Amino acid sequence: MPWTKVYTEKTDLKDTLAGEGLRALSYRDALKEAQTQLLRSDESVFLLGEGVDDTGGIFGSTLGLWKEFGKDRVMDLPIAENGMTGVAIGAAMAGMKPIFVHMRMDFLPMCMDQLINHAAKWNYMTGGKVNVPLVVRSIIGRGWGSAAQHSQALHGLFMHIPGLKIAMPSTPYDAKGLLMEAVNDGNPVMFIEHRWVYDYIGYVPEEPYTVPFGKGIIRRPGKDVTVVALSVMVYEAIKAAKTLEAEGIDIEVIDPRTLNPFDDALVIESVKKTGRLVIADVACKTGGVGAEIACRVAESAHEYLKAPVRRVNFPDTPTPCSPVLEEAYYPDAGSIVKAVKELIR
Amino acid sequence: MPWTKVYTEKTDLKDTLAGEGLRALSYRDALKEAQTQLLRSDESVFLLGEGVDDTGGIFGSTLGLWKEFGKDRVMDLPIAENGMTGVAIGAAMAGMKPIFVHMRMDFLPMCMDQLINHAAKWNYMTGGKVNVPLVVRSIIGRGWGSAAQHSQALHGLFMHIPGLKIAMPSTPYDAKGLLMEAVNDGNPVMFIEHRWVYDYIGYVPEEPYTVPFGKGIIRRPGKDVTVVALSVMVYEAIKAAKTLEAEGIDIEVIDPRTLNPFDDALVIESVKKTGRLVIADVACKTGGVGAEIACRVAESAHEYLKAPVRRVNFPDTPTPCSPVLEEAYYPDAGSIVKAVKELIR
Amino acid sequence: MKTNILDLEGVAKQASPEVLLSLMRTMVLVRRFEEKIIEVYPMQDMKTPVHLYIGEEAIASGVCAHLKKDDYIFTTHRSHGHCLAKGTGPEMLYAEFYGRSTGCSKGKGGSMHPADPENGILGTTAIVGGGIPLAVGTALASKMKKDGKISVTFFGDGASEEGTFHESLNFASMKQLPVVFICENNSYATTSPISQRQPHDNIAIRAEGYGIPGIAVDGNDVLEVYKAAGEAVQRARDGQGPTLIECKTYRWKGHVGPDCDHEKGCRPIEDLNKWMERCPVEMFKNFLIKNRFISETEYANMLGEIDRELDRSIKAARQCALPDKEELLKDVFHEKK
Amino acid sequence: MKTNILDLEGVAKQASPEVLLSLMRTMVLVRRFEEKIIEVYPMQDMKTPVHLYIGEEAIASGVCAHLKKDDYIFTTHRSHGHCLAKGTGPEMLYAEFYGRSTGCSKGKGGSMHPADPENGILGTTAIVGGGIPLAVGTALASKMKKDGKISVTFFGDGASEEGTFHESLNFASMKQLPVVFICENNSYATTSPISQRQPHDNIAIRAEGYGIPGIAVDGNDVLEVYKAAGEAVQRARDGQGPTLIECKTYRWKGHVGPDCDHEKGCRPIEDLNKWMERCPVEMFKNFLIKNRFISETEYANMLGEIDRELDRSIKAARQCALPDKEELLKDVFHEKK
Ligand SMILES: Cc1ncc(C[n+]2csc(CCOP(=O)(O)OP(=O)(O)O)c2C)c(N)n1
Ligand SMILES: Cc1ncc(C[n+]2csc(CCOP(=O)(O)OP(=O)(O)O)c2C)c(N)n1
Ligand SMILES: [Mg+2]
Ligand SMILES: [Mg+2]
Repeated sequence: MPWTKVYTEKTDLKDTLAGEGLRALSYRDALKEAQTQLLRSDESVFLLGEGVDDTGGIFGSTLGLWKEFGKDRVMDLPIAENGMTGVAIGAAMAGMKPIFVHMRMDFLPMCMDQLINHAAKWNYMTGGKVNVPLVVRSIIGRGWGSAAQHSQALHGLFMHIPGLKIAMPSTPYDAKGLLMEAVNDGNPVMFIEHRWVYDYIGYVPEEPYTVPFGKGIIRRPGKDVTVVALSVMVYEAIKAAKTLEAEGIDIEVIDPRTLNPFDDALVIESVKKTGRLVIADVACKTGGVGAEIACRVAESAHEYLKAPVRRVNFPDTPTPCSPVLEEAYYPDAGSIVKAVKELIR
Repeated sequence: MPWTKVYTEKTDLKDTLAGEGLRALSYRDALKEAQTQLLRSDESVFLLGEGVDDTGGIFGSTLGLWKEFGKDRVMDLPIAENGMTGVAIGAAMAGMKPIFVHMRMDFLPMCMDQLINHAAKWNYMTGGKVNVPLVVRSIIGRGWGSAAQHSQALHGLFMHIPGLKIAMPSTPYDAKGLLMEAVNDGNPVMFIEHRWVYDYIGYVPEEPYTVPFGKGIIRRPGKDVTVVALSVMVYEAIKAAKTLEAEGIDIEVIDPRTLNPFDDALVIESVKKTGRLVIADVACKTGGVGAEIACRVAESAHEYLKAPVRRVNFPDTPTPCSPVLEEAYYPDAGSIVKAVKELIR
Repeated sequence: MKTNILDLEGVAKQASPEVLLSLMRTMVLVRRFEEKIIEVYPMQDMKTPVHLYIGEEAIASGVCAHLKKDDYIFTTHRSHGHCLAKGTGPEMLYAEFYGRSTGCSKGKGGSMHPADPENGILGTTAIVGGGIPLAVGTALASKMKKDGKISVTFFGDGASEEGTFHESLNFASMKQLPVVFICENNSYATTSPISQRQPHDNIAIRAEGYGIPGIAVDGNDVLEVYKAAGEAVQRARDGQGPTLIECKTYRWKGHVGPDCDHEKGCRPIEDLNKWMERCPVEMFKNFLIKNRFISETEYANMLGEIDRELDRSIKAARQCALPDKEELLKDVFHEKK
Repeated sequence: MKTNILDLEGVAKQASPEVLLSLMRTMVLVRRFEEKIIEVYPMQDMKTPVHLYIGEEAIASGVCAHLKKDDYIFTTHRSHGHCLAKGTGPEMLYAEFYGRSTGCSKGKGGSMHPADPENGILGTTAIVGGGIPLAVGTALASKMKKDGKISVTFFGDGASEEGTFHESLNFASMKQLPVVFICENNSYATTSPISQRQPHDNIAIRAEGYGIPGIAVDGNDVLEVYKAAGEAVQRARDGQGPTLIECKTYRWKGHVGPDCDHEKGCRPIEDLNKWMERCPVEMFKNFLIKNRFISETEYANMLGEIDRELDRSIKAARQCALPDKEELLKDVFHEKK
């Protein structure tokens, strides 16, 4: 189905899709379209963030939106992440649906207090009386020697906090559908985008639609090894699948799409079939999402596991600047191929 | 050996130990003694934190220290966790060895930025030129209906951050020895104490000593199931062992003592022997330390695992206030017994 | 600090006799509400930390008298007085503190997290400084929705040290939001004196740096609070932006719990004695009696009535059902209806 | 804003001819250092984001002229000028930007994280507002150790919005620490104008709320900066506590990278033109020539010498070795020696 399909080449897909009579959009434009439609249809929605109204427009994903909706609804902010997150939470409690945008996830440690101690706990602490429909968009992904403070992916931290939902779209279709779902979910949602898929193109319907939370998707069926891939690693896994296919190894690529809720059943079913598990994440290894997924499998499908599990991650170091070190830091399709082969021998 | 021994009854141990000619001290006093000795022997050491000099003295662990060392070295602070952590980091870079004390771990989200983006990354970002010898003491543990914002245990988050060491002493002996090690480690160390063991008594030598990081310890040898227990759960596991013993089940209780570095070898060896693994933590389940430990075993000792792994944790909810809910929230020896039995049937 | 209640003339311009009596009523309600907790607390079945407001009643009373039911307030760990002054019924508060399912937060929040949306209390945070930006957020929502509501945030001198204080004032001033910042400066954060935390004991002057009015008032003089708050509320309603009011006051009990902490050497007993002489409830009562707004008998009747209501409330609250255990896993997330 | 360089008489009291020439030298060095980056950047082998300091040279130069080698400074993402002015050699900076193992942070930090402990630069954070408390921390250490050092933190107008600014000023004032806060107000944070972030364009007045001196100076007039910084540094050295200095200035290039951003419509080109007329380097050069501190020829010689040194440095830096891959896993933790 076109909305499940992952296109691994950035270019020329527009024509391919057009040939099939399908509307093609980049991930960036899918995000922008979702926000445009939300802003148009719901007065309580507004965007806020440092630079949402500027000439960069958050890597293009909010570009020019202020012209249609004004600077009150596409609101630039002081550099004061914790306070401003509190402001967004307060507004959300009072019935607004703010979308708070951070150009880099590295700035979220500034507002952990409002996210962890406030947004995440509010519905529970008030006995369900007051909910916080806040979406926090943040962008991860390798920069240009951006080094330790401008390249982090911290979604693993949020998975440990009850009360936060986490979406991690990999395709343009999901970017739009999950964002439209997130804004109307009624809960704080950490919405984590990857900069390196912003240019990727895929099928995106024009009309508004939602992608439900907690439903993962098999991006490529296979029988030998289950590869759970997050965000841009979905593309790397598809590439790895091609390489491995040539060697007769048939991997199943699962994209969980949301981390909380997490589609346990899909992963467990797959592992029951393949007996082998690799998790490919875009973050440091220890204490990350991969550990949680592996642990759930070890809890629920232990008897089906025919081999050790493998994680594909950044090493447990801060991000270096130097190009040679940066190159060594980031895993890719080759890393997945390597991990899979370790399980197959 | 007396320094590895866990005494599960709070009272009367003083006499027991005295009978054996051993010096007995509570966890609280062990912490205080460590700090006293550090303050006496090293001019660069100082304590700072909200209320370190007050009449409560951080549950007694810093009580009266200001009288000997003055309020410059036992320094009360404004309520400004992020800024003050930055101050401590700056002082550490300039050759001081600050011990920053938080009465509750719930306040750490306020200073995640300085901990994650600064302390953890500094040695790496400067190419090893400047290190940050900062110890952050924080206390976890059930309160008196303290609810969602005053009962959290967030050590799982820090495990995901390269550059932070994490110590989690369970006994008075380790409280002193690990703290003395932490202050001279030269790196940022998250030092996590549990309020419910403050009264526990154990053997503590008077002279200064250190407990090395990365060396776990078998608190009780056993052959049927490996139970990795953190902090106060060590005591619950020892209690569980007694119950299980009566039913002929022999568990091995491992206390890792530090989470980073983590003593993989000790856990792996144990699992190779027992084939079964339970992890008992004092925090919410998803994305926590238990997942990481289980995953490492699934990576390195998969073929020895005879049963699924089990985690004993808080449920994935914020902490409730009501006593009935609080009661249901916290796991104990019974929870460990239950988890172990699920693997043995 | 001056010790006189505002002169009668000023008062006449300020507040009608009805308002004066209602201020008195609120203050007595708050005082007696807390004193009942002190009575029952030793039974150890009110299992939640209580941060009592005794000695500071004039502030919540004087401020909330200007607020409509649907105006928003955000309070702190020291929340009881603000909730009562804003209209929350004592029974649902007591029930919350007893961890009952009929509590204002279904027993999940306890004393530090009351929620009463019907009276404009959208929940409460006990993270110091945490509630300041939340109030700015509801004020932003009101400005965007043009719903005419204003927001008030109460916080301590300690909270004014947190970065959120600065960030909130900056933003609220820039956007000219309908919010009033009430700093209750009782000179202590837990047992730490302000001299160990700030260069001077003068929080109101910070306002100038943000281009907004900042005033310090005698927080034990309900009419002074009432007057300053009235002006600030009016500015907010008129779209003229935020105001910072620092209310100088003192807490009589320990930071947390029903006991006095002076015995432990936390604070000089002389200070307590001095401030007790300036009891906000007594001072205002004397003023009302002296100026014949109320007679001793009327006052006694009012007190009796409040007491009976509180006795009934606390008893009823204690008899309410505890939550089912299944509640533990509920409310982590809001469910779409 | 006034456009005159301080009158000569004032200057004579302030600074010797040697100091004046050294200020000039630093400014030219910083300017030309950045211009070399603009030249090489299109080759795309300097793989790190560069935040150029062109237009703001007077600030780093005027402040650091008062500092000793072992006084501490903390800079930001826009770090080059401060490092050079404090004494860091251009070659180790360029090498760092090229990701070479000879770089000042062994190639691990890049342009945003220079470290040069020998010159009092203990590392650099690119988290906005992150460096402010760090400088307060080194100042605290100096006060505790009585080592006589002072600390200076440079940060932008944007950084003054972060909570850490407030928290740092409060603490530094209370403890009377030897630290100077230099706010480089270039009216923008990335492309966001200060009017979208603060109620007014006046950061210095915030100082009063903390009980410390706050002064605004023309950040393009090196002598005005020099004078204000001299007083602040003296106060710090004398144990009289911190000072906040706001330097009004303007950045010529885009927030990041070698290009000018006015074409993209980020900022009005008229503003740039106005500020370029007030080029700090040109203004000071003209002043020196007019008052015969330097001749045109001497200036040209100085420029030539600096240029040759920079050309040599950047070439040498580019030829240095890249780190070994094994370096990736090293330095996560400090190893005990
Ligand atoms: C961020 C944070 N840090 C520390 C605490 C612990 N704490 C609870 S109340 C309190 C003192 C607050 O003082 P103040 O703001 O003056 O309020 P008061 O209790 O005097 O009314 C502290 C430090 C907390 N709850 N939150
Ligand atoms: C905490 C944080 N938030 C956001 C950013 C992204 N960012 C980098 S520089 C910058 C603008 C800083 O403006 P200012 O402090 O005025 O310094 P200038 O660049 O003008 O010198 C921003 C928002 C960041 N690095 N850190
Ligand atoms: Mg106070
Ligand atoms: Mg700026």
